[in-house]
Amino acid sequence: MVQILLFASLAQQAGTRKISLELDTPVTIEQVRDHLQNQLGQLTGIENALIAVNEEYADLTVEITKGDTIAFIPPVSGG
Amino acid sequence: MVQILLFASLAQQAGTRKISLELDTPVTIEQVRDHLQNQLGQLTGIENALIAVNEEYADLTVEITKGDTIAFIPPVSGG
Amino acid sequence: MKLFNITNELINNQEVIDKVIHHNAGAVSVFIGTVREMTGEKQTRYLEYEAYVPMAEKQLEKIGDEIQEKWPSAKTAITHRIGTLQISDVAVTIAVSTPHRQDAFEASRYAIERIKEIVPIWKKEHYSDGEEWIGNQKGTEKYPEGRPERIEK
Amino acid sequence: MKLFNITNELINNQEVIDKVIHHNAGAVSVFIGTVREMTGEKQTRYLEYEAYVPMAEKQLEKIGDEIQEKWPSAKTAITHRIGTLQISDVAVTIAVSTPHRQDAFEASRYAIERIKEIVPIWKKEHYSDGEEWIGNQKGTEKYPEGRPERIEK
Repeated sequence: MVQILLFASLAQQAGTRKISLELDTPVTIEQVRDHLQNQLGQLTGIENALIAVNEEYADLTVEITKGDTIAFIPPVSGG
Repeated sequence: MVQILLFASLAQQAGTRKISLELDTPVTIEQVRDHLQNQLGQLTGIENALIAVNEEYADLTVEITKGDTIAFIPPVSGG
Repeated sequence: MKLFNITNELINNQEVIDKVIHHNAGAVSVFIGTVREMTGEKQTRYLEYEAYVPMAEKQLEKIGDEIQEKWPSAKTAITHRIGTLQISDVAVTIAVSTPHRQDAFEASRYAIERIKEIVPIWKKEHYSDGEEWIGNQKGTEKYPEGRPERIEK
Repeated sequence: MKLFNITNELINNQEVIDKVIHHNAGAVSVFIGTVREMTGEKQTRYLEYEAYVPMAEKQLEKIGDEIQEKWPSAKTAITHRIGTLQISDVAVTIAVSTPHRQDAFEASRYAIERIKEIVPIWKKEHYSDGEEWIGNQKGTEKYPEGRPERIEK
């Protein structure tokens, strides 16, 4: 099981901030992203979102494993 | 009558912060300064002090008149 | 005392300042971001901020570490508020103390620039005529290399 | 509410900040000067500040005018304390608000530099091994043209 977190415009489009996903085999974040869009429909801007795995920025090619938390981080606008 | 104000190291050397001076005729600040040193002894650093007349910076050559307040302003160090 | 935090409460500026004052500080540069009413012709009614809180606090700490490396005698504290903010409310308070003033200004400015680059916090403007997530949410600009400049892994 | 003042009392930073916050401010840069213990090898026990109070307040106002001219939408407040100050006490608090952050930083920095040039305030350091008026009181350096740079008559 992995946790997927969405924020800001992505959460708004998806209508949810948190999705749990059963994983059979290790997958890349890119695969998770494709899966998400199949499930939720097109999420505008997700292509541009940064990725964090377990609260650290990570590359799309990183393989995720059970227990990981993957966050899709749209362009930030704090301050 | 004019008022002369001294600050910081100048006041400390002079042992006073305020001196009143009777004026017969208009004098320049330079003349006031010479007079002060005759009266109080050498005031180290007074050559380098800025001058303010009535709370505005002024040149040494300005003539002062009755009622003026002349301040000798050693290099400032606020902040 | 947490030097780097995200809060739902009103920010107390003096509390943030107190975290960085110490006997060898001679200068404190404080940056306070407040909610501005007008941006060009657009009128803001209120703002909403959201954050990925645990990661945002880690990223704020990372900014503190970066400052420590660049200005070794600096001490930094940052509090960012989330939730609904009204005009003139304080969204973020950054305090940096250093022995001498130049470093304090530079480090404080560095901190706010970095917040806008690497800290997962988002702002939604509620204008008088609509609402908008700020920060290129539409993907019309791409980050170089797919990530904000200067993010280090 | 006096925007520019010299005081014998403790400075309340938030009070100074409140003077410049308004609905079209988006950024406030605050500079706080505190009493530092060590300067090189010298240990400060406490400081004394004195001022030519009415003129100092006028000069602070003048700095506010200069800022207004350079950054027209800036709002500035400055409080400088005099008397005896202990380590970590606040000597001066400057707050400048502007719509955007860059101007706030620049104007705040401008203000502290100008205070050190044109405002008649003097600091006497009481070190662990003696005392000293700060600021070239011995006349070993001359001001260019006999006055601090950039003083305008």
